Amino acid sequence: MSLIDLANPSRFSAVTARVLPWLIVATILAFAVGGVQTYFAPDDYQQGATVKIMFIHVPAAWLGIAAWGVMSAAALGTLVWRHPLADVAAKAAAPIGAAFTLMCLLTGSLWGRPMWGTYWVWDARLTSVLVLFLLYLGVIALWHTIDDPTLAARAAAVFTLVGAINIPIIKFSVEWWNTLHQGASVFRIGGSAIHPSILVPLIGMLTAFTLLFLTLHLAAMRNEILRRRLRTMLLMKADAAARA
Amino acid sequence: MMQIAAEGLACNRGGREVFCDLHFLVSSGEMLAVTGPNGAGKSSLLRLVAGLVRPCQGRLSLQGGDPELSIGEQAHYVGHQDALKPSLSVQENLAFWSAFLGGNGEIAAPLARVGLGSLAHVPARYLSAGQRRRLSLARLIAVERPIWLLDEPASSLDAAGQRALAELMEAHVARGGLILAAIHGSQPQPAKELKLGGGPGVIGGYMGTIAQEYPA
Amino acid sequence: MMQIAAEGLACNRGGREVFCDLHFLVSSGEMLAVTGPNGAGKSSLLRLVAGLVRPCQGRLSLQGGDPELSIGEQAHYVGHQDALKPSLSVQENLAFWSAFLGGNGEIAAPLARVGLGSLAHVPARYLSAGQRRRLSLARLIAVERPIWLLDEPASSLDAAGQRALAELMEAHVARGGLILAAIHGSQPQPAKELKLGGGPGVIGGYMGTIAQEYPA
Amino acid sequence: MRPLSALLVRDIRLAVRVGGGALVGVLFFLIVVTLVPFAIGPDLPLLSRIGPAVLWLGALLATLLGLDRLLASDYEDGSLDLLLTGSTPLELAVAIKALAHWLTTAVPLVVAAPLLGLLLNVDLGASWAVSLTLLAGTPALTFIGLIGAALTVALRRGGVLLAVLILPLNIPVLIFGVAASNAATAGTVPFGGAFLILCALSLMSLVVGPVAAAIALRQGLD
Amino acid sequence: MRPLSALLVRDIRLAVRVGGGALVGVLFFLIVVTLVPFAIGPDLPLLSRIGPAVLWLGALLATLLGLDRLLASDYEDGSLDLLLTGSTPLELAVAIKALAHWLTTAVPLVVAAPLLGLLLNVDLGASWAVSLTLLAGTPALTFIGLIGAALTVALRRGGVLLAVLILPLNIPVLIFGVAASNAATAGTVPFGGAFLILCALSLMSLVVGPVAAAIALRQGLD
Ligand code: HEM
Ligand SMILES: Nc1ncnc2c1ncn2[C@@H]1O[C@H](COP(=O)(O)OP(=O)(O)OP(=O)(O)O)[C@@H](O)[C@H]1O
Ligand SMILES: Nc1ncnc2c1ncn2[C@@H]1O[C@H](COP(=O)(O)OP(=O)(O)OP(=O)(O)O)[C@@H](O)[C@H]1O
Ligand SMILES: [Mg+2]
Ligand SMILES: [Mg+2]
Repeated sequence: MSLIDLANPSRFSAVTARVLPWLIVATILAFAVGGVQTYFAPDDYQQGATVKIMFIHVPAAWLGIAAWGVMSAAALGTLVWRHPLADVAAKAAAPIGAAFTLMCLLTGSLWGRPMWGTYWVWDARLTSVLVLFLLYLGVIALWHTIDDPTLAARAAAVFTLVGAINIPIIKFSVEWWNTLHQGASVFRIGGSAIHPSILVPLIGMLTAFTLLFLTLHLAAMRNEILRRRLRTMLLMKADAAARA
Repeated sequence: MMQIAAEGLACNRGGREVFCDLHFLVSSGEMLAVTGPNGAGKSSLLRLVAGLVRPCQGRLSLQGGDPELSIGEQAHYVGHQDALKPSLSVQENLAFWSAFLGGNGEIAAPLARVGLGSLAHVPARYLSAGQRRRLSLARLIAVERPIWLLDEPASSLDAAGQRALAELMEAHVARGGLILAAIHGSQPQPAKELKLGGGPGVIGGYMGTIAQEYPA
Repeated sequence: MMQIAAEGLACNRGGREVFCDLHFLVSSGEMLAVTGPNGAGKSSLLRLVAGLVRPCQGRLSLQGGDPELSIGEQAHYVGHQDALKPSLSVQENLAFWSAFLGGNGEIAAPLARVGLGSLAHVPARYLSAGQRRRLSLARLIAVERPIWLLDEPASSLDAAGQRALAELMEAHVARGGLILAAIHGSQPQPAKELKLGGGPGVIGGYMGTIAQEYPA
Repeated sequence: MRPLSALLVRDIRLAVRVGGGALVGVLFFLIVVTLVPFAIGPDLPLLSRIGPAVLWLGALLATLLGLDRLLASDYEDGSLDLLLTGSTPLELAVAIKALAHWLTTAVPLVVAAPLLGLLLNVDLGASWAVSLTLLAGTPALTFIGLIGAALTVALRRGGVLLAVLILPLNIPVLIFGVAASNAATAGTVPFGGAFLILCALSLMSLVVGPVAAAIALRQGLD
Repeated sequence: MRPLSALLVRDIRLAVRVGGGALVGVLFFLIVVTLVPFAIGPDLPLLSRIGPAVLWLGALLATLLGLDRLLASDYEDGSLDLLLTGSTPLELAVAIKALAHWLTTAVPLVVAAPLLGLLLNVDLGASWAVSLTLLAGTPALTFIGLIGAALTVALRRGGVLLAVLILPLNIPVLIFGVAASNAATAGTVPFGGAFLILCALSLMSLVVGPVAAAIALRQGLD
């Protein structure tokens, strides 16, 4: 079967119903592996055990950003093809992305205490992530204050695309300004600059978090589809009552 | 038995005189149809009676009725704007005005009467022009007040709606109510008529004179 | 020679269906009177033709006329709301719309035509309901456009105003113009009629069938 | 009583439906608080010093934002005419509307203030005092604003002009509000005095605001 | 051309008649500038340090105040329908409206900034630079705000929700605006870099704003 068939909501829920259990299993396994790797990862000679925060912090940050990317793609789907599934995808992604971003903020500031001697500094990277978090909250607020779902979807889509401008700012803030926060060392042109003993578990956790995101997102999308079915059924019942 | 008497009323708006030296007398069980060309001062007169515009001359007096309430407080004013909040549902809109204007919380019946029963839970934003008008007319039913001040109440109502409105007004007059209505063209029922825009107007046999504006 | 053809038009608003499977054909020199009870979908239809509401099914096509302009861009839309700014004077209001909609800066004549010549310098805030309506109708004269979409144009006009409006519409049709007008009760002139609110409507002999909605 | 409660419920409902509820309100203040550090630069001691001031400016801003619609929307859709034909005195009606505005704009701030204080690293104990001063002082902002709202209707003006009319009257409130807060945070000046004056200002505006607004509206009648 | 100039003139005229012209605008900023010393206490070195920030916050505030009416008023009185039946593309029309809003809110500030700077004892030379940054940066504030204005119309929402959507997007503008100003006043960081980014932001929002706003409006059509 092709992606086109997947685009049909009922078909989509049918397929996801079959895929989800496997995804869940895969996620658990990945976390097990990543966890073990993290446990055996060597402590940093100056950061000590706190370096292990990184194995949550970086994936969280990465997914916080990636979720907005997913929403932006979905936004295009909403505006250009007016596809209901795109609306659902966008709506489902927002809270998850917000959660990951918050996790990034929290772990980051926890890490900042030993490293920088403070929980929070108004440095470019940190602030741009905070802005991302605020944007997430804004989108969620949009979704929840508008009762008509299609209207909400389109408005949120416009807003998401505009907000996407923030993503490169986050990514390159470390290059553009001399921030306290350290620059990219994992993903960067000319290969990674981290010792494998750190890099391997980091990759492990990245995959685990990504799988987790996939699982949560698909599940949330299924719920949203069901919720909409319910709403339309109620509307139709109301109209029937009005006609009679 | 109520009576609204106007003696030598004059009204200025935006610095220009709208009408002057207006005399009329309406008593309960009567309907006074205020007619005249656009800009003659119909709405101004109604707003003046409702206490929303100050007369610059003359006096407006109410015999009978509740002495410590003003005319406006005993009257329904249905103007060109229907005081509806788009984001509130039809029912919420009516319920609020009923509560504020001192009606008995009965909502369903008035809504059904104006034919909006099935739209009770729709936001007022979604209403069509006629439906909005019907909703603002529902106030007349939801809250019992002796004096009705209606400014082109039939505008954007369909034939059925206009008939229903006419019945409503007849019933009110029959119940001993008192109506001042600004209307264009044919009035819904035989009534005293006050033609504006034709110089000083006198109506209702006040001061013993029957004006030539009296309906032939 | 222009023609607006609707094939199987359907319209949803706020999630509920207003009308569906609507067919009609209007060509220049004709006026289509859209009638029906309150909430039947008259305004919705006009807004749909003007391009202010999206049809959820069916297609609306324009033969003749300027190919690279949409229907809305060749049409005058006069809706329930008269797009007037209270703080601008009558003349400023009309002048702006004339300039924006691409008229020849002629203002005085249209104002005189609708009987507002004497009020040219009054802020629109001060206008009475009928005067406001007259001012928004003045757009029809100030800017030359082939298609007129009029939503209850006669509302709150006095007798004289209604007559003037009828003449205006007749003249436009005679000039080869094309009018869709939502009206209640009697139409100002013999015209095709499209009754809404009675199930799927077909009018104008499109697809060879004359519907029972055709005026007897 | 019933008319007033109905009006209160309706206005709160409108505010929530249009503005999006208390959570959005809190979100707004969160943003304001994050904005300031950009503006004045990341300097923690300074931040903690002007923290209360920032919260107060936020309150002022939030009050201003909704203000020009507070009565204007009712005027434009004809609700005001009917409010006048009701048997409730206009003074009370506008007071209730102002109350609704206060409940939907200021209260979220009062509740969130301690949390926001942390971001401006005002320590928790002091934050409580700050939110107390906000609770005592914000009514003054709203009810003085009410006068401006009435003027916008009476004069058919709005936008910045309204702010220009209101802000000077708000200055004393701001002074004493911030003074009281600073007294609580820094503990230099005695807290009690400024706080009492703040309460006095609120009580006064609770009376003056509605009366003045009602007069302005009646004058604007036509 | 003629339609656009007509629209521009009309919107400016409306802003002046309703909001009360450039002088009121300047007066507004004057008040904002005088408010701050009250809020943070009279501390001259501090004032001069945060002077530019205050001006920028003032600009942000002024932009926000008129914003929710920018398109909403046209929507409510039906003007928006006619704007759509005009032959000018919607993107251009809304851009012109935003331009009018900018001319009537931001420009008075730009002109008055040097004068206001004196009150915040920013020395004159630096003040010029500050007003230059305002000139370069405020368009971004307005045109990002335009998106919010369109969303409020499309969603029939307003008030604080609008601010919540706009402000996060305005943060970068504010950062660079203040950074550039500080560079000019303190002369620590190079002025050029931040200023260029500021111009870039303005140019970007000049494109993104109207397009996004037009999309939002079209989506909100019914
Ligand atoms: C609240 C404070 C913090 C926030 C919001 C934050 C945010 C981020 C973000 C957005 C990334 C980028 C992930 C990506 O490029 O996809 C990141 C990566 C990273 N952060 Fe943080 N961070 C914070 C604090 C810290 C602290 C205190 C440290 C330790 C010194 C730290 C170390 C790192 C490292 C090592 C990376 C990986 C960089 C790379 O290899 O690309 N972060 N953080
Ligand atoms: N903006 C809107 N959103 C959702 N539904 C709407 C909207 N406007 C109108 N409707 C609904 O669509 C239906 C048709 O409305 P419309 O205004 O077209 O009726 P109409 O024929 O013009 O009635 P009237 O004679 O009262 O003007 C009504 O039932 C109304 O509830
Ligand atoms: N708010 C106002 N301020 C100043 N002048 C006004 C105001 N409203 C109306 N006018 C003027 O007063 C005159 C009468 O207005 P009014 O609305 O009473 O007329 P009307 O008889 O209701 O007309 P219509 O039949 O069009 O409703 C008009 O010439 C109008 O220009
Ligand atoms: Mg009238
Ligand atoms: Mg209609």
